[in-house]
This record gives sequence, C-alpha cells and structure tokens, in this order.
Amino acid sequence: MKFTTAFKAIAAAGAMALMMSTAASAVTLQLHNGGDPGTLDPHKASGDWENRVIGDYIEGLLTENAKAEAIPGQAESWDISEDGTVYTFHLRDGIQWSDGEPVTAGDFVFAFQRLFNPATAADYAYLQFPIKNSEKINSGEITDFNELGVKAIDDKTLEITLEAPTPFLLDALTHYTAYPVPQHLVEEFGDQWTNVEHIVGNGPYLIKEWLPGSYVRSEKNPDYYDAANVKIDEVFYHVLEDQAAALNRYRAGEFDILTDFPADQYQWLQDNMPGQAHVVPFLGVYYYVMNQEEGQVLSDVRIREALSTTVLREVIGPDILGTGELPAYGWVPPGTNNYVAEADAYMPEWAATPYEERVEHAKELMTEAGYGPDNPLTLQLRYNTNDNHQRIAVAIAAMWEPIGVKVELFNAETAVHYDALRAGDFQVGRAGWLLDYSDPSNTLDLLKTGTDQAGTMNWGNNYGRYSNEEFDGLMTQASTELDLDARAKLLAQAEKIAMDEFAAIPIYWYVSKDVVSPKISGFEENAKNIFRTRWLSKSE
Amino acid sequence: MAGITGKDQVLTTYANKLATLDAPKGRSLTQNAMRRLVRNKMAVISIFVLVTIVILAIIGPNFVPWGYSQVDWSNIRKPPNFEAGHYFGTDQNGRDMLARVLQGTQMSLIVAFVATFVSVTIGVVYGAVAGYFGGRVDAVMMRIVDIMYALPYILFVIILVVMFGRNPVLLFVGIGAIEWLTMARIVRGQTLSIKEKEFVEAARAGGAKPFTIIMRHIVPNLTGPVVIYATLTIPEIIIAESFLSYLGLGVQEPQTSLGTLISAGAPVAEVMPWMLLAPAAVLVTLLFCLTYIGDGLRDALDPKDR
Amino acid sequence: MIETPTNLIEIKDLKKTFSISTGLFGRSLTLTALENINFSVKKGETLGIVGESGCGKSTLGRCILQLLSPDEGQVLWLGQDLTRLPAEEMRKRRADLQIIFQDPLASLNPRMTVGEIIEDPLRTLRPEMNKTDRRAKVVKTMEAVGLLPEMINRYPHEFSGGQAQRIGIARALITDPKLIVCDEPVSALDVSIQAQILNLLAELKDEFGLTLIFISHNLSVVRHVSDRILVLYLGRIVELATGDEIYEDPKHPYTRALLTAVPIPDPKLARQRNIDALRGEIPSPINPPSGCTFRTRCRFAKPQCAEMRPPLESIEGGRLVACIRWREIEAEAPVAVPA
Amino acid sequence: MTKVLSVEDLSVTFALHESEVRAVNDLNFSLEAGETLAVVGESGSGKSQAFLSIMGLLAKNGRTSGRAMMGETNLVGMEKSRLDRIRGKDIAMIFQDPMTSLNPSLRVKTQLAEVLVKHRGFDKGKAEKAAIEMLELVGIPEPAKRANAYPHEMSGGMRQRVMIAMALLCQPKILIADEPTTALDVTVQAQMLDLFKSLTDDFGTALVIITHDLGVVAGVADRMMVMYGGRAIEKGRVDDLFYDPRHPYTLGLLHSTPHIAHRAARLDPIQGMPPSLEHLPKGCSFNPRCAFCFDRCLEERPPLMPTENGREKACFYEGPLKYGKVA
Amino acid sequence: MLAYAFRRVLSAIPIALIAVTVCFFILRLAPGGPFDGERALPPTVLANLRAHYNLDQPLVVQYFLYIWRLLHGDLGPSMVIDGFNVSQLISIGFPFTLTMALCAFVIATAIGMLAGMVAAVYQNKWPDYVLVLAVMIGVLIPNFLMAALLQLWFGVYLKWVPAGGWVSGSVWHLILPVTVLAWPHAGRISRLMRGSMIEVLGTNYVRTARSKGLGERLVLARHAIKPALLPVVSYLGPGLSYLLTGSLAVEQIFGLPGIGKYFVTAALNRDYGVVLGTTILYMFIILALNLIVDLVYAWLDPKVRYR
Repeated sequence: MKFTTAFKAIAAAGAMALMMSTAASAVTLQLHNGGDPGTLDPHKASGDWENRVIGDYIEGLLTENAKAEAIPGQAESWDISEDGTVYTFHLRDGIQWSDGEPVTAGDFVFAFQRLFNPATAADYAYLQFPIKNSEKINSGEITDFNELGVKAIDDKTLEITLEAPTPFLLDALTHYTAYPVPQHLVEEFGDQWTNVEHIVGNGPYLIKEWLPGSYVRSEKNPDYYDAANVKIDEVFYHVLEDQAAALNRYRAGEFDILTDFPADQYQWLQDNMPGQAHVVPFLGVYYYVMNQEEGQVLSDVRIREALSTTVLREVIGPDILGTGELPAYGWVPPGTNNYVAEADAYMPEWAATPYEERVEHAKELMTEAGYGPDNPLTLQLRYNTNDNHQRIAVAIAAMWEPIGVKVELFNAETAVHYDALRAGDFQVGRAGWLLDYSDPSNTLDLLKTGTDQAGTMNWGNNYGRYSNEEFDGLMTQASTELDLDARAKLLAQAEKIAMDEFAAIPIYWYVSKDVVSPKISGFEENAKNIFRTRWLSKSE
Repeated sequence: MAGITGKDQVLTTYANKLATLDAPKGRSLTQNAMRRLVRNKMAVISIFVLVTIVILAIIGPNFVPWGYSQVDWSNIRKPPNFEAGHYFGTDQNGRDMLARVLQGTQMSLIVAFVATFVSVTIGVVYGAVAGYFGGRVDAVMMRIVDIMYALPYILFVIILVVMFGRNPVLLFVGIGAIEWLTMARIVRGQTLSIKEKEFVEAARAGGAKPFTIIMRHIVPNLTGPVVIYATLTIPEIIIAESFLSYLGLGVQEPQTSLGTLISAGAPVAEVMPWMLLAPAAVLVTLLFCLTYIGDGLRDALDPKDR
Repeated sequence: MIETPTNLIEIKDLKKTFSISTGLFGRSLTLTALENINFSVKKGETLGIVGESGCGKSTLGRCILQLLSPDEGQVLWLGQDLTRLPAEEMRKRRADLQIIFQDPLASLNPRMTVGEIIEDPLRTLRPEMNKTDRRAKVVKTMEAVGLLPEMINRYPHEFSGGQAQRIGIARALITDPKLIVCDEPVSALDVSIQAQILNLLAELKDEFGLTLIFISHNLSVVRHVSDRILVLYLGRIVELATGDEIYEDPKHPYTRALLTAVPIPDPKLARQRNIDALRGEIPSPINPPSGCTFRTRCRFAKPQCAEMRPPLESIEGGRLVACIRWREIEAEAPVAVPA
Repeated sequence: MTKVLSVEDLSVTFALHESEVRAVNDLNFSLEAGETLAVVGESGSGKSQAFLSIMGLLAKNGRTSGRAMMGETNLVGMEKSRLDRIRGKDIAMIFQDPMTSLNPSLRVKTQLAEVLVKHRGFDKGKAEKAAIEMLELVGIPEPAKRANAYPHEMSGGMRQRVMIAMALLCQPKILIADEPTTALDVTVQAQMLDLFKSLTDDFGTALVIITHDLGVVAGVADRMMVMYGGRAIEKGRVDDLFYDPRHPYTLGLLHSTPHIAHRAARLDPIQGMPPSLEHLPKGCSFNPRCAFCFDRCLEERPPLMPTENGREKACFYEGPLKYGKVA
Repeated sequence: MLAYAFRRVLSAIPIALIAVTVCFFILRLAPGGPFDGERALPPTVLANLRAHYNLDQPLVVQYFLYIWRLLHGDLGPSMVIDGFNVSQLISIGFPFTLTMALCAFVIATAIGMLAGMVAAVYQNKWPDYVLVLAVMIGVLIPNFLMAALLQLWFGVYLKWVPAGGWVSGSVWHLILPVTVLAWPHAGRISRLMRGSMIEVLGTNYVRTARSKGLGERLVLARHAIKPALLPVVSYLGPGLSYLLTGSLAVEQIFGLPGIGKYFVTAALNRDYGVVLGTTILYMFIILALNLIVDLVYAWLDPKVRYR
C-alpha cells in the first residue's frame, strides 16, 4: 500500500517534470516583479509592480509603446475640441473582454464613475482629476455620477470633458486609473471580480494564477487585436523583495528580467554581465522634508539653507549608492514634459560654490540662528527601514556634523514612518516622489499649502508644511493657463520661489535599475521604466 | 538545661577560641564546579577566547584609527587598506569595518547580557514564587505562561521595536522580558523539587519565613540550572537579534550590531566579502565559545551527567 | 490513657488527609494518611514509632511539629494547642520542637557552610543574640555532637553521612529544644555509623534532658532506643506499649508479624526461627480495606474483622491495642519469643 | 561440591582526572554450586564493584585485572559479545534499587521475555508464557495480569520479585544479589529472603548476597566474606564468623548491630568513619579505627592468611578479641 | 485518553481567546495603520476605507465585531492584499509553510536523533566531536545568512538545485529551503538527544539490560532510545512551531509563499486581519502541537498515562 502511494508520487513528479519540459516549448518570460501585488484591480493599484501585471491584462484608451510613449490602445483614434477641453475617442472594432463580452464605451464610463466613487476608495483617483466634476464626485460634493465629464455617445464612441485644457491628458490616460473595467462582471461580483476564477481582461495577457507571496502568472490572450505580434506566451511576475536573492536567481537563469538590483552589485554586473544592467534616469526625486510648522526649529530659513547647502549631493549617487544617481538641486526632474528647456532648469547659485565655502557659509548661518560648536543643534532624522535610505541618512548626518548639527537617526517601518510624517511628528524626514505622469505640476503640487477641511488642515503629501502664498498663486494661475510655454514659465517661477526658500532638500533624481537578459529583445530604456510584455520577445 | 544556654564564661571562652581558630575554608559547590570547569579544555579555551573578544570589544575602539560612525569620504566601499588604517575595509558609507565590528560586538554582547539578565531575573522570581507557593497560585501563574507561549513572539518584538525603538537597551530588555518564559518554567520545576528537600523543611522547623526560605534556601540552589540556561540563552538572543536586524528591526544607526553587520554583508558576500567575513567570523566564534562554555558549565554544575 | 501533668505533648484525635490530583484536570482523590491518633509523650521519655513505609509515621512526626497542619484534632504542647497557634507564635515555639531527618545530606543546604547551617535557626529564633555569641554557640554545639570546630567553614558535601547527620543533630540542638522528632535518623547510614549516632542521641538525651520521638521502620533500632513503642498500620495506631512488652508479649497480630520479620544477627536463632512472613504488601491508603485495615494480611482474620473498625482498646499496664480478637489469638497461638 | 566460580587476584581500578583509585584489591574467593556466599562490608568497601566488574558492568573509567573463572572461561577481559552469551544466562545479577533497575518504559513481560528470546532462542509468545510462569514462581499474584503492567504500577517488593524472576529465567549457575533487600520494608525483606532460600534450593543456583546487614547474612548465608577498604579481611563459615570473629572489624560490625532480643544500654560501635578509597591509611587500612591496633599495623599491611577450619583473616593481632579489656 | 484529549482541547479555548484579545489590543496600540503608505490618501477615500473595514468604530466595538465573526469562522478580509480574505491567504500560504516545516521537521528530527545518539554512544570520541561540530554550524549561523550562502553556492555556482521559487510538485525546489530550515532544528534535537542519551546510558535499568546479556545494539534499541526520547519529544512541539514561525527568512530569500512571510509583511503594514489571522493559526498549531506532544509523551512514558 505504502509502496504504491510512493510510486504514484514519483510518477506524478515525473509527469510534472515532463509537463514542464513540454511547457518550455512555449515562450515563458520570468519577470522579477519585486513586491507582492496588493490588488489586480486597476482602481486600487498603487505600485509599479501592480502596474506591470495590470497593464498586461487590461488596456486603456491609450497604451504605451516600447518606449512608453502614448499610442492608441482600445481607442483607435480621437478628436480634440478647439479649446482643448473635450476629447472624443473612437474605439476599435472587435475588441472584447476575454469572456467574449464586447468592450464598450459604457465600460469606460462605468470605470470612470467607479474610479471617482468615494466608496471605491481608489488611491490614485486624483490623477484623473482634470476630468470635469471628478474631484467633486470623489470628495462627495456631487453625488450624481451622471455629472461626470465622461459620456458614452454610443457603444464605440466616448466623450471626455475636462475642467480645463490639460496638456498631459493623453499621457494620463495610459495610466491604469483610466483603464476600463468589465461592467457586467463588476456588477455581478462587486470587488471580487478580480478573483482569479472570475477575472477577465482585454489586454494582451490574461491572468491565470495568483499565488500571493510567490507569483502571478499570465498567458497570452489569443483574442487580443494585436495577438499576432505578441511573442511571449506566458509571463511569471515573481514576487521577491530580497534583491540579492533575485540577482542570484537571475544568475541561476531563473529570471529573465530584474526590475531592481542591489546597487552594490552594479560594478560587478558591468564587469561580469556587460550590457545587461540598465540604469536609466527615472522621473522622480529623492528628498528630505523639513518640518516647518510654527515653533519648529526648521521654520528658520537660515537653518534650512545651512542644511540644504551642506548636502554634498555629488557623492551620494556614485559613491554611497554606487549606481550614479544624478544630484538634484531643483524640484522638477529633468526630462519632465511640458516644462522649460533643460538649460533653463532651476539651478541655485550656491551649487557652483566650492563645498568648503558652502560649509563656512552654513556655519555662519547656524551662528546667526543661535547655534554653534558649544550649542549644537540636535535634529532627529527619520527614514523608513531600507538599506539605501539608511546609507544616505548616515552620509548626510556625517555631512552635517561639521556645521554643528547632531543627527539622531531614527528608522521605522513604512507605515509608521509615513504616519509620523503626516502627523508632523518629525524634524527631518526622508521622502521620495515618482511622477505619475510626466508633468511638472505632479511634483510642484507637493509644496502647495494645505487645505482647510472642517477646521483641520489637510496637508496631503506636503509633509513639511511649506506654505507660501506667492507659490500657491502661481500654481493656481498655471492650472488655467492654456499656453504650454507660458504655463511652463509660471511653474518654473514657482519652483524657484520654493527652492530659494529651501522648502525641502532635494537630493538626487531617481534612476530605474533593470537587468535584462541577452535572451530578451524589445526592451527599450525609458524614463517611465514601463516596458510592456507585448513588445518583448525571448530567444532560447 | 543550662549546659549550652545563656551567655556565660564558657561562651566567652569559646568566642575567643573561635577568633583564634583558623577554621579552614571548605570548598563550596561553586568552587568545585569551577575546578571541574577548569579541567574542560574546550571550555577553558572558549572562556579565554570569549574574554579576549569582550576585552577587544570594550577597549579595542580606542586603538582603532577610525570611529565607528566616522565617514572616510575618500575610501568608500574599499577592501582592507592598511595605509589608510582600514584593516577590515570600509562599508558603503566609507565607515571603517574594524571599528564597526568592534562596536557591533560590543552592542551584541550588551544586548545579550542585558536581555539575559532581565530574563533570568524575571524568570527566577516568577518561577520560584509559583513553585514555592504551589497550588492555585502556581496554576494561575503557569497558565499565564502558557498563554504567552502560545503567542508568536515576533509580534511582541515588533510592537516593542515600535514603542521602544529609540533605545537599543530598552528594546532588548523587551526581548529578555519575552525570553523569561522558559526560565520561569525551569525554575518552577526546580523549585518544586527543592521545596521537597529536607533542608527546606529543616528551615521551616527552624522558624524561617517563606521569603527567607525562598531567598536563602531555594534561590541559591537554583544556581546550576539558571546559570546553564542563561549561558544557553545568550546565543539564542544574539541569533534573535540578528534575525530582527535582518527584518530591519535591529539597533538604530549609526550604532550597529553583529546581526546588523551580517545582514548588511550577506547580500554583498561576493562583491564585498570583507563586509561579511569579519562580523560573521566574530559571531560564529562568539556563539561557539558561549555554547562550549554552556556545555562545560552544565557538565561542571551537574556532575552526574558525566 | 493516663492524663498526667508530666505529659510534654499530647495528641488528640489527630487526622490528616491529602488530596491527590490525578493529572491535569482529573478529579482529586483523598488519601487518609492518619486517623484517630491519640497518645501522649512524657517529659524525658523516648517514644518509638514503627511501621512499614506508607503507614504515616513521617506524616505523624511532621504533624506534631506543625510542619504539616492536621485536618482535625489537637496537638497539645504543655496543654497549649499548637494547631490553633497563630503563625508568629508558632514560629517562636519552634525553638522547643526540633527535627532530625532521614537523609543527612538532603537535609543540609548544599550552598551553606556547616556553621551557617547550624546557626540558621538561631537567626530567626534567637534574634537577641549577636553574631559572636551565635558563632560561639555553634562551636559549642558542634563539639557536643562530636564535630571538630575547625569544620565550621566546610560545606556539607565534604562530609560523610555520619558526620552530616551530626550536623543535622547540631542544628536541631542549637535552639535548646525540649522535644526532638527523629525521623529515621539512622536508616541511611552505614552499620558502624548507625551505632555511633544511636549512642550519640542517647548521650545527648541524658545531657540535655531531651524528650525524643523516634520514628523508624527498623524494630530492632526502635526497641534499642525507646521507652515505649507505638505501632502504626495504614495511618492508625494498632498497638502502644513499652519496648519490653512489645517484644515479649505483642498483642496485635501485626506487631507479632513485624517481630518475626526482624532480621536477627545470630545465625542459629535466625535458622531456628519460623518466619511468619506477612502475606502480600501494605494496601493503598487511598482505598483501604473495610473494618480492620490489617485483616487482608492477617492470618487470624475472621469475617467479623471486615465489619467494624477495631477501637483502640486500653488494656492492663496502660497498653493500647486495636484488635477485636487479640484475646482469642493469644489463646490460639501463644507468642514464641526467640531468646 | 563443584566450583562454579573461582575469582583470582581480582582488582578494579577507576581512572579519575589525575589519579587512579583502586576499588578492589587482589580479591580471591570461590563459589560452589548451591551455596550462598554473603559479602559483607560498608559503603566504599568495594563489595559491589567487585561483582560489577565480573559482570562487565563497570563504569567507563573502570578497569579490571585478575581472573574470574567460570569453569574454563575467564569472564574478566572477555569480549563483550562473548560475555553477552554468558551473562543473563549462566550468571545473573539483581541490583539494590528495584525502583530504578527496571526500565520504566517497557512492560514487565517484555523485559522478562527478551532474556529467553536472547539466550534460549524462544519466540516471543513462548518466552512471555515462560515469563508469566516464572512470575508465579516468585510469588507474584495474578502473574498474567501483572506481566502486562509497567514497573511504576508495582510496589517495591513486587519489582524486586520481578528482578528475581528475570535473573532466574535461564536458571543461571550463579546469582549475584547486590543489597537486594536494603530498599524494602522488613516484612517484605523477610519474604524476599525466604524466596531466595527456596529458589536457590530448587534451582541449585549458587547465590552471592552483597549486603551490609548482618541480620540478612545470618538468615541465609552459608559462608561469608567481610570486606574493608577494597580488600577481603575475613572469610569463613557464617557461624564461625558470627560466634568467633577473628578480625576486629568483624567484631565491631557485630557489636554495632542492634539486636532485638537484647536491649543493651549502649552499642559498642567502631569508632571513626570508613576510609575513602582515595586516601587509604598506610599499613592495615582499618588501623585508625581499630581498638587492637599496634605498631606493626601502622607500617605493614596484613595479608589474608588461612587459619583453621577453612577460615582466612587479614590481621596481625592474635590475642583474644573482647571489647572493654584492650581498648 | 480520548477524554483527556477532549478536556485539553476545551481548556485551550479560554487560552486562545485571551491570547486573541491581547493580540488584538496590542496590535492597535502600535502607531501606523494599514493605509499609511508613501502617499497620503484623500480624506474622503481614507474615511471610506476605514468605514469599509469598520476601523471607524470604537475599538471595543471592533473587538466584539471581530470576535463575533471569528466565532462564525470568519477571519475577515485582508486590508492590504485586495481581493483576498485572510482565510484564503492562509489556505494558500499555510500548505507551503507546512510542507516545508514538516519536511524539515521529519528530516531534521530523524537526523538529529541519529546524530545525537551516535554522539552519545561515542561520547568524547571523534564521531562525537565531528557530529557535534556539524550540527552546531546549523545552530550558530543565522538562517538568513545560511540561506543566502547556500543559494549562492548550490544555486548559482554549482547549479545543482534551483536557486529559489516554487513549481508545484517539484521536490528540487524544496531542497535548499528545507535544508536551511532543517539544519538548526537538527542541531537542537541532536544536542538534546545526546544529553539525554548519555544520561539514560548511565541509568540502573540500562545496567540491568546489559547484565541480561542483551548485546549493546538491543540495549540501545529497546532500552535506551525510548526513555531518551522524552526530553526530545517535549521539545518537538516548540521545535515545530519554531520551524513554522522561523520560515520567514527562508520564504523571503527563496521567494516562496507562506504564512511566515505573510505575517511579517502584514505586521509591518499593519494589516490587522492577516496578523490576527496568522496569530490565531499559530496559536491553534502551538496548542494542537502541545496536545500531540503530551499524548506522544504519555505513550513514551507510561507513568503519565491515563491521567
């Protein structure tokens, strides 16, 4: 009896191995996706690791090409009204959900209504706030969803009305918040529609399996309109947060693409696997916020200046991190669309001063502010637990030591860290911002004065509570400015005001770090670090 | 009855005699155990190595050219370099690994000893009280221990880290406060059996109060199992600390511990081996020594085992 | 029972039970260790208590000293009931009542020196004494029990069993007690040492005017030291008489059986002797036989023995016996004493 | 009478950390079929170690020299596997503490039956049946039921009976009983001694009783050997030694034992303590405690010399042994 | 025996309830909440989310709500992993953790016992030293380091076994994680076994068995092993729960699903439902293990039987 069970087990294992080898004839992409997806619902997603999965199984009106530029997706074409506030999209013929139901303009309307419905609690709904009445619906001010600026003219035609002309709208529509959801399914299953047993998609891939903590598996969608050009048959999106372990598995041939790698191994990768590591500027800024609430030490601009000017940014990327991130002096990442030319980008004068002089000047500022060698300033520096954050914190603490600032480092898990930042329970805190869409307002909004809500100030992501009326005025002005150049100038002016007042300490511009196996072709470096599987192919 | 009662001339004579009497000191059980321990070669070598490590960790930093948090901007992530005084190399922040290993060893040892001390203190008092009073008191006290045993302890540590995160000593007092469970059980068991010994009854017959009996007659006789368990707890705590460091819940930068150094060194084992080798070697040596000392002590304190 | 004012201690209707829990959540069972115990000890007398293991003799000793509190009954010390005494009063009274244990090494705290061990009762019971006086008294007591004063700083494990027992005796003596309960004081010792300790006890008794309660399973030893002997069986007194009476004229069948079982160090006598071995073993005190508890092993048992518990009968010469048939048995089978 | 065991120059040493202790020195004796030999001595006299060494059961640091001949085979230094074919079968041993000498985790019948399976090649069922019969023989009531019990479910007396049954299963030529009654109550002790007598008679087994209790010796033994400080100091027939002891130690032992029939005011114990084997005195090891000791005893160790009537003694003193006159 | 088991199970219920209560409140004492991420949520969204998970209710109400649902066998939803409720997550992760832990448990217990036994029999001879050293390495090297080194050596350099990941039905993928888990466990078991074996080999009943001429092998097999197992058995319960909870680093480095990982991730993210759910599961397992261990103990040690 026991023998037969054992035999069966061996036979089963053998069969499994056989199946694996036959499956190998299909092209499988092993993608290291990093974090564990928290959701497959496009309205609830918040991370790039979710985007990689969701963007492969659902396609919006527009989608990204290999270089992550917006190209027609479910919409074949569109018309834009003269004043730039009404967009009319024409859907492709024959597009359908994987259960055979057609994708209609109604699905899009339903999806946008669901996105803005406060009950959905979509984290990123604000990305589509250019759409008329969306913000009011999301905040519960308007309860009639029909007032939303998204209308189905007919099954094939969708009309989107904006509050104001928005230059980055088409780009924003490639974002997963703008994806359609299958109305019939959501109405049947509610939030459970993304369960693997129910889920349908309209993208190039279909979700087949989700093993939290291990992987999500998708297979090619044969009904996708461009299916003929999709080369990879199956994708594993692997969960693995330990980057060193991920690199090991890449080297063992188990992964084809790494979406991150340990910076310490960059040199090693360049030496031993030349051309496989891709370090590319990425739209995002890594910065320190300073608590400028009244009564806080850092509400003194002199101290802020002393702190910011003594951060030797040039050493962080190349030496501390080892991946050569570029130093950041301004607030808007280089390469952001709809902005002033690179040459006109904000660059403070002090950046050109030799570091020693900066330190001397900072010492004077500190003395003016009432601190000195006998009376050092003790600052608490908070960061969320992570090797890189820690290294930077340690390095910056060392940089501040000469000007008489003693730093107490304090790390905490992400939830606690941001809870403290939001509550204003910090002095200096580590933060970072990756652009959701390529537009300067996306970062500059972080410095807007909070809004008063029922007596309490809601500072949103402006953790430092920086507040400047002039800055706020310029931002409002820019939001209604139709002329892109004029708008860019207004925004640049705002950036200068904030940075001259040392609203925060920008440290470096993010880079994306991918490792791509030579077997993979079709990978194009881009500033959004989006590479959809449909453009990739794999040779054995 | 007058024979030996009362304070009379005879007594004074005896008192004088006693003063001049050079009564030879007997060899206590502890001294005997120490003699047995000294015969155990592995234990002696281990004690020697351990003491060396402890001394180095305490006074070593004074002789190292670099401070543990000092950044050498010109030597970041560099292998051992004798000219610059980085004998063990530097880390990604340009800090001297030797200084950090010494500081980390110091921290790990402090953590281990503080936590062990806490766990031993709580455990001994709790276990002795439960064991001595027995009955309902014992039942209730041990039920509490059972409940705490059933809780995954990492949860407590996470809460503690969040609450006490700023202070490593407090944090590891917290670990000690969790490790006391086993100690309490061991002590209780021992107390139950010691309590039945006739010398405890003799003490009661001699009019001693419960507190006196616990402190004078029971606790001293717990030395053996307590010392043995404590030496075995120290490595456990060091390992637990290193695991917490791996989760990012260890001591606060720029201070460090062996666990923190190892968890930082493990991912770069290939490209920056000097970052892993030194702390790992110290940790493993330390743990080996502690284990051998623990074994040696067990053999020495519990001679029937041999 | 003769009530005389010379009674140092008097035990009345003593009862002691233990509850035994059977496992973590099991019901608890009651074990009656002692029941209906009545006797008294005169000043200067040695009372021997004999019985097989499990008969309750050690429990009795501890109940007398209030190391265990009896469930019922009185322990009258010079007319004062010790069971009712408040804890603090009792603690003071302990100076008068001391105990010597069976296992000499186990009765000494291994972490204390001999001096500390002997001195220990003084620290609580004679708080008025200063350290020098206490020390002096320790030395004197050590000499009295035959220990060299220079051993004062040694530890118990450095001593042999006999010496350790002397330390235990010294500890018992140091508070100048009136009564000492000796709980099997020699059964763990070598033969030659046994005799030394027995002699020592006899000497100390004379010297300090002690009253002894001597508990042992060895009838030879008990007979050697005791004025009167109390025979216990399953927690009840079966016979109480002087040593000579017990030996020459045992009334209770159990006493007779015990006597014949005692090994005699004399080959000829031993060979002559017709060993009237008891059948079986002592029954469990959790579930004792009905009526006379000894009837299951008694060769004279009759059906009526199962019906009632035999009362402790007072017979001639102040003796006590608990057997309803002792007269018949005496007639049936006269005792043959090995001479 | 045939000799079943002949022990010649048996010595046992234990290696300590830096020293060596001789627990048994040049022991010579023989045992004849059916007889009962009592080995008497106080703790530390080497009486148990001598027989453990013959059985090959010494602690790891123990070494044996000399010979213990069973017929033509020498048990000392024999290979373990060969020894295993003899012990348990031809020579069996019973230990002092019946509480710890039975395996607490095995049923009684298992522990009994395995002896027959090993030495007689019985199958398990047959062995268990034989074991139950043997249990009945040693006086265990309801043997079939008791055979299924675990040791802790039995009283001390029962366990000692089980030990005896186990030892007698293969009807050994020699049975060594190491303090078999010390841990038992007098009533049970008497039963046990009775049992020994009848069983050795029935099986013709030679019995060695190791004890410190002269009461036990008087009842069962034919011959006795008194040991002190690792040596035999007097040997002879039981009656001879009891009524006419020639060694002061034997005399002292007799005077130390309380006698139920005579209530003396004082016993006449031997003074002092048994010596530790590590620090034996020079000369006769009994000299510090001996009331008859003279200068020769302090310098020279008296050899064990035969005297009349098959007796042997190791003492230089030739005068009359009486307390009170010489001391 | 059955009644005993039943009583034990009953008595575990109040323990479990108290433990759940303690966990529930301690968890809420910690700062941070499940929706604190890098970006602030709009207040309305946050309010909606909180209402959705009943987090807007007073804590005591939440507590009773939780207990009420718990009594109905509902562990509630995960607040961080959308689309999964806690029971689903556990039913996905637990089989992995259990498979790994059980494999490690069985292998390590067997190896540990054997090593401990051999070491005890050859006490202070070379097999003792070699074995002790070999198993000690497992105990003394932190498991995350061991995992990283084994992965690098056997997965990357030698390519003997997969460096990580999970393919259902593949034994190969289990080798490294199970080794990492098993090694320290084997070490602890062997140390215990060695100690208790040495003690048992010195007991009177082993001497009795030897005196019966049984031969050393039979003496070991029949007389020594069973009693020597007692301390080992009482460690098996804590040992297995150690394996279950200690699987975190292994799951993390080898990219395996499993509740160890869920638990820590959830605790760090304040995913109250998952933390409590896994805690309850652990508790259940620990209590069950204690029961099983006690029963096994009773089987090995007849003295405690039938209580």
